[in-house]
Amino acid sequence: MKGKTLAIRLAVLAAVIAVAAVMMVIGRGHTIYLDNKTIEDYQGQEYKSFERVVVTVDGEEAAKLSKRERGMATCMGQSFTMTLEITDKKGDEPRTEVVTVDLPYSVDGIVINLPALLAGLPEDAWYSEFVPQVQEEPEDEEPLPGEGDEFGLEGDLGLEGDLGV
Amino acid sequence: MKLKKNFDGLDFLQNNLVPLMFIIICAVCIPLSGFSASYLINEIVTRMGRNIFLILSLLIPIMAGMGLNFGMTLGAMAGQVALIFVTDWQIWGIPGVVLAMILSVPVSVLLGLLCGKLMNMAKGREMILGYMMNYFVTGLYQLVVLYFMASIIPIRHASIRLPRGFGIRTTVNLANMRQCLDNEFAILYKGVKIPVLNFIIIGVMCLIIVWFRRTKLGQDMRAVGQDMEVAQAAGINVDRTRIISIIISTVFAGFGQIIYLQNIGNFPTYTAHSQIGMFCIAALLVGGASVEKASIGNVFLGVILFHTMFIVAPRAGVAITGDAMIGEYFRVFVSYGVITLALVMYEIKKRRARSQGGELLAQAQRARREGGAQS
Amino acid sequence: MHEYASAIALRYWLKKMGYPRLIIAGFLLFLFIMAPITGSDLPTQITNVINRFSWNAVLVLAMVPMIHSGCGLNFGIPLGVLSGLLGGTLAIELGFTGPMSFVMAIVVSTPFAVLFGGGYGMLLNKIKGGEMMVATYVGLSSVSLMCIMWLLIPYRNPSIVMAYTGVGLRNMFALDSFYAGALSEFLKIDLNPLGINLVIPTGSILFFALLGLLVWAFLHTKTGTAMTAVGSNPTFARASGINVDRIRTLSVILSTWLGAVGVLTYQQGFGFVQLYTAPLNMTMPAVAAVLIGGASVNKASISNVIIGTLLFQGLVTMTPTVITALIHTDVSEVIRIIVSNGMVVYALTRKTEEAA
Amino acid sequence: MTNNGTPLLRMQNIKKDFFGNQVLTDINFTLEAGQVLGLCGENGAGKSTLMKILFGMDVIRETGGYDGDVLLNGQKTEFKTPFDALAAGIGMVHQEFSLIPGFTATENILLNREPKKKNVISEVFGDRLNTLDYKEMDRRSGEAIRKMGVEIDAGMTISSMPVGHKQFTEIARELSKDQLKLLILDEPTAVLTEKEAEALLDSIRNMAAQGIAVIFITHRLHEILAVCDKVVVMRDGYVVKDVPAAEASVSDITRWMVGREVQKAAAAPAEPVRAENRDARVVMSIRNLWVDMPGETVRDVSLDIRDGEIFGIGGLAGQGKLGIPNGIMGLYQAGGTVEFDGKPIQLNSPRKCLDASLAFVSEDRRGVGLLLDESLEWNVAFPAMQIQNKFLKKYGPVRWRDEKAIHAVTKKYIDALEIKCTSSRQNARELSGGNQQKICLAKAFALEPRFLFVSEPTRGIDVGAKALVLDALKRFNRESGVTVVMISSELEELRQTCDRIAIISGGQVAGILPAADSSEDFGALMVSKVI
Repeated sequence: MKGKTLAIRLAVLAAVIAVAAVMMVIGRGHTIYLDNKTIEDYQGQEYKSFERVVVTVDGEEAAKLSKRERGMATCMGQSFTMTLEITDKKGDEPRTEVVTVDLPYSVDGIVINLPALLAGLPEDAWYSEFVPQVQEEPEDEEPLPGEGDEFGLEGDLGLEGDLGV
Repeated sequence: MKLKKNFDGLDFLQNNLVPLMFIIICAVCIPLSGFSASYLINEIVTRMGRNIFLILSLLIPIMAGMGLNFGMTLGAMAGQVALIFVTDWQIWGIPGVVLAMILSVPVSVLLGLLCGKLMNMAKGREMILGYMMNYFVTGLYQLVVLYFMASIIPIRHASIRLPRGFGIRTTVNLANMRQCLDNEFAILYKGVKIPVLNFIIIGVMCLIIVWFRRTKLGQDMRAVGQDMEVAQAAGINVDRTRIISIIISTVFAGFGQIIYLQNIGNFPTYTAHSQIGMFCIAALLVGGASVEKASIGNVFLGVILFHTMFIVAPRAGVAITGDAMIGEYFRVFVSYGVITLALVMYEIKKRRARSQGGELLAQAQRARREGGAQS
Repeated sequence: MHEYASAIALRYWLKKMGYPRLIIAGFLLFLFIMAPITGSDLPTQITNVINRFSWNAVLVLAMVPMIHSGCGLNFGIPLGVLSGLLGGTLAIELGFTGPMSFVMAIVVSTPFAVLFGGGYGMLLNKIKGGEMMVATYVGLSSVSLMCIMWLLIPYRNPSIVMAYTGVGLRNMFALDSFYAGALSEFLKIDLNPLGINLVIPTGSILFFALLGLLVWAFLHTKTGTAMTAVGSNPTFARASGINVDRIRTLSVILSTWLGAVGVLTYQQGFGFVQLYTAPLNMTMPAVAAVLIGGASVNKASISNVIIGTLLFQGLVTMTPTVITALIHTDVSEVIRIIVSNGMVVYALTRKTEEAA
Repeated sequence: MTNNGTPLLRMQNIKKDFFGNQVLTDINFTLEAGQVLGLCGENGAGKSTLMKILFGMDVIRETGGYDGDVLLNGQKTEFKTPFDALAAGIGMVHQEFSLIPGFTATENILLNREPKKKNVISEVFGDRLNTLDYKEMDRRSGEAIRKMGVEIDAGMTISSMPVGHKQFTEIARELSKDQLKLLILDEPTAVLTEKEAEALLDSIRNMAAQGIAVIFITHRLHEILAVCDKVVVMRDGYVVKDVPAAEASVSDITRWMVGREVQKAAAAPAEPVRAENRDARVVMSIRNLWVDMPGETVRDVSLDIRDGEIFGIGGLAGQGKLGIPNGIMGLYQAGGTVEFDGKPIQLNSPRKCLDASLAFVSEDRRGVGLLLDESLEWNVAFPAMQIQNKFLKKYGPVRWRDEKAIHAVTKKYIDALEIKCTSSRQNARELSGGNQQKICLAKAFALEPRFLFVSEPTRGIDVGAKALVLDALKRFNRESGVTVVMISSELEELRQTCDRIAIISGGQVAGILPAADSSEDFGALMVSKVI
């Protein structure tokens, strides 16, 4: 009986950890930046930007990109599916393509070059990591929790002076 | 065979003084505030969705006779720690909420254990101890979040770190899980958004509480709550039962805080928990609960009344006095006042029963003498 | 054998002192030793500690009467603080300036203290045994009620009302032309001309000494003796013909009045008056200080007040400079929160022989 | 019903002392299954200590265990905790109710022994999350109630039940235990109405018929005769009589209970009643006093106490003798009239009594009598200081404590009463029980009262200290002419000290006898009005 209880408990614990792990995978959020830019020289070839791309994710229009524009979409999970409505050249009929991209787990922001992706080039051609600019924070931001600390020593602790929500 | 209770108007008034007062306050303030019905209802429904779970976490310690668990704030802090990690790991949406809940459990259990043990050392002073524990553990929380995080505990993203390199920023942004529960299956009806998933979770929680009352542990808690010595004599491990009740309450408070904060969408890292205990307790008491007795009905009624007052008081204050601050202060005063009143009534009631024995004796003597005279 | 006996004596002493107190005293000693090493000026530090002591000691003293009569830690001290604030603001409103305004502030606050304390005392008599929780919430609700009153009471004096509207008091105002330094400037010893950064606010310390002496003397009178007995064993006191309720109410009034005087003393040192929710911040330092000084939930003496205030304020003033210099991080705020609240939690969990 | 002639329970040479104070000596008796044994004796005869041994209570172990053997079905057993005893089939119904007020009778009957149903969650979190099986609970409690043979409502909450039903609930709880073989009932009828008591006796017979052995402790002797198979009478820690109930009568039992050895009885009244007291004026007259003191309720007491005498008040525990001084001195709510020296005394006001030169030494030394955490000086001088403004120095309106005078008076009493202490500044808590009692006396003496109530002056103190305390009282009475009313559970002590003794029974005066009267007469009074 003891052994059984222990086994059940371990199983439940494992299940909870498994749920947590699954959540970490399916809930991982990524920001995807979509570039409609001409790649000028990939192995000697040029891939022209499209005239116009309409990106739809989960039935919602995420971006409408003209030449040299960048759009943004968010995505949870490890693969990203989007529907593209592409107008290659001015006056062309738009064509629709559905593209699925697998996303690396550890990267928050991903830049995808659409012309390269749609041309079926290898990953290193269309993929790059988005590195946010290091924002110079104003150094004087008050780091301390005590709201009433503006009087130097006088923000005496204790019943936080913060009434109300 | 049940004794029939005569409906006693005065008794009814005394037992329901606080809810009645609040109904009157609300009745006066609602027209003065000038809010539209749909706005008001929408606000109240939203607040019910985010707040009820937290308040439900108070019920179990009351059942175990430990009074209002001012220490629920400990659970709220555990929830916040979990949310900080989840935010740093960039887990979004409902999976993020679920993960935060799972992560909060070990922290909550640890804090609840500490709190429960200390409360067993201070029997009869549980409430003030829980109240003080808030501030004590707030200190520990600040130590961890402000100094250990990103220095000892790894935090990846610079965006939630303080610019100095360690510690967490004063606000944690939950934009990626904002209202993810509220919006799931939400129904919009005449301008009122009903957060269905929230209410389903609350419903499940209520069922759990009802079920819990019928378990052996629930029965033990009720016994311990009514008479510790008798329970001990019957072989119930009183101290352990009390600790378990506090742990359960702390864990649920952690979940509650996560639900609460996902609705708000961001939280002030160092102060988000500080008022939560006061609010939940005030709301529960407004619903007609007392220090030793509270039901699920009290929770619902309390949330509706308390939040109605909270929404309308500032505007009504402006309408009456022309000063917005007065309304703000008034609602704070009322929340504190309600708790004070409930505590005073509880303490007085504990001491009232005594003086009635004497009257009975005098009567019996008189009766005996009269009987003797007649015969 | 000899060693054995001294070991017992040591253990007894340790037990009597209580470990938290020793740790805090040891920590403070460490800070004092480290201060010169980290490059902070010791006399300046000592001046700071003495200064803070002189501001806070009277507030801590306000804990004593209620602990003595068995009402527990006075978490309701905001009530006394509010009386003091009413006294101070009304004295200014009535046009008093300079040290005279300090005297008048005490005079004006006295009836409020008696009134508030009396009501509060009668309430506490109804709820014997549950004082501390109720006291906390009486403090909270009275402060929030007074928040409304500060806006509603028709003050007129332009130096204290809000600048734009002229209605309601400011959050904070300076006391420069009123009672700032009313005590601390009196007989002040300033060693700066000698090249030592040491300033002793003699007047404030004398004032505290006077009040401390008064409380000490009171506890030696017939009524004071009764008060101690009520706190020690209320049933004994009742069997000895003492009106327990009356004595308790008296102790609450006394505590409240001392709280009022205490906050005025604090303000004259600090130089500013803080209103609205500020009174709430007065509670924990006072409660923690008296506990650190060696008081328990039902025993306290004047020496507890002095030792406790010195230790606590020493901790509060020294940690920011010394610890920051040592680890380049300012953890003082957090240490303060943990120490003061931890002390209260510790005091609450200690078993007290309840004589009920 | 017996197994091969072995009795269910055999007590063999049981001995027990509390720190050298012998309370049980050579207890021997046997009990067969299905037998009802009536156990009687005065308070302090050792009944409850014996039952505590049988039931494995912690007190026994903490005070050094006991000698002799308890044999259950011929097996030597020694219970470490009451739970062991319960497991072995011994049930006990205590005098104080051990019930949860907000629970129904069923819930109380099955407290912590509820039948449970497993569920998914309990598999994970442990048995305590099993749900209760309410149907099975109802069935079992119903069965227990049927076994008892008295009808009570199983679904009613305890707090709304009459007292008698609470008692029956307790009994049903013991009966619901399947293994129950021996049931101890400690004064179960004390709180019952006559009708309920009758029902209880029926249910005892009922239980016995089902093979359960019962030990029945009561002061209502006729109940013993009505229901018991045998009677065991205890006195001063000995079993003085062990006879079949059919061979005893109420007057026999009374005699056995209080009867002393011939020489001992002769030595009883130390001094003859002084003649002058017989017609001394009445200094205090009490009329129709009632006092609401929990456990010691006074219902209707009228007494006249003469000037200069030592008046004793005796009776069994719980009959109200302690309520009299506590009520008059204002510590518990009281009513009726009390006149002292021709003037009425205001009740419910300790101050008025003390002002009228009355003083009281309480039976509750630690709770009422002493400031445990203050010095002996404070303890001795405090009431006199507060009431009579003694030991004070006056400076204008200020009345300052006169430490010198306090020290002097304390020293005086420490010497006079031979109080053992390191100094007069020692805390009262650190003294032994006897010395604490002497401090209480000193406190009363320092008031220089004209009338003194002394309640249980020798409770919990050793023999040597007892004599000293009683002597001090007598001396105080003789030398200062103070009227003393002494309340004690120990009849012998009263007879040695007092001139006249009133016996309180059922909250009323059962009779007043001179100290020289025979123990049997006192014994008869003690049980005469027991409720």
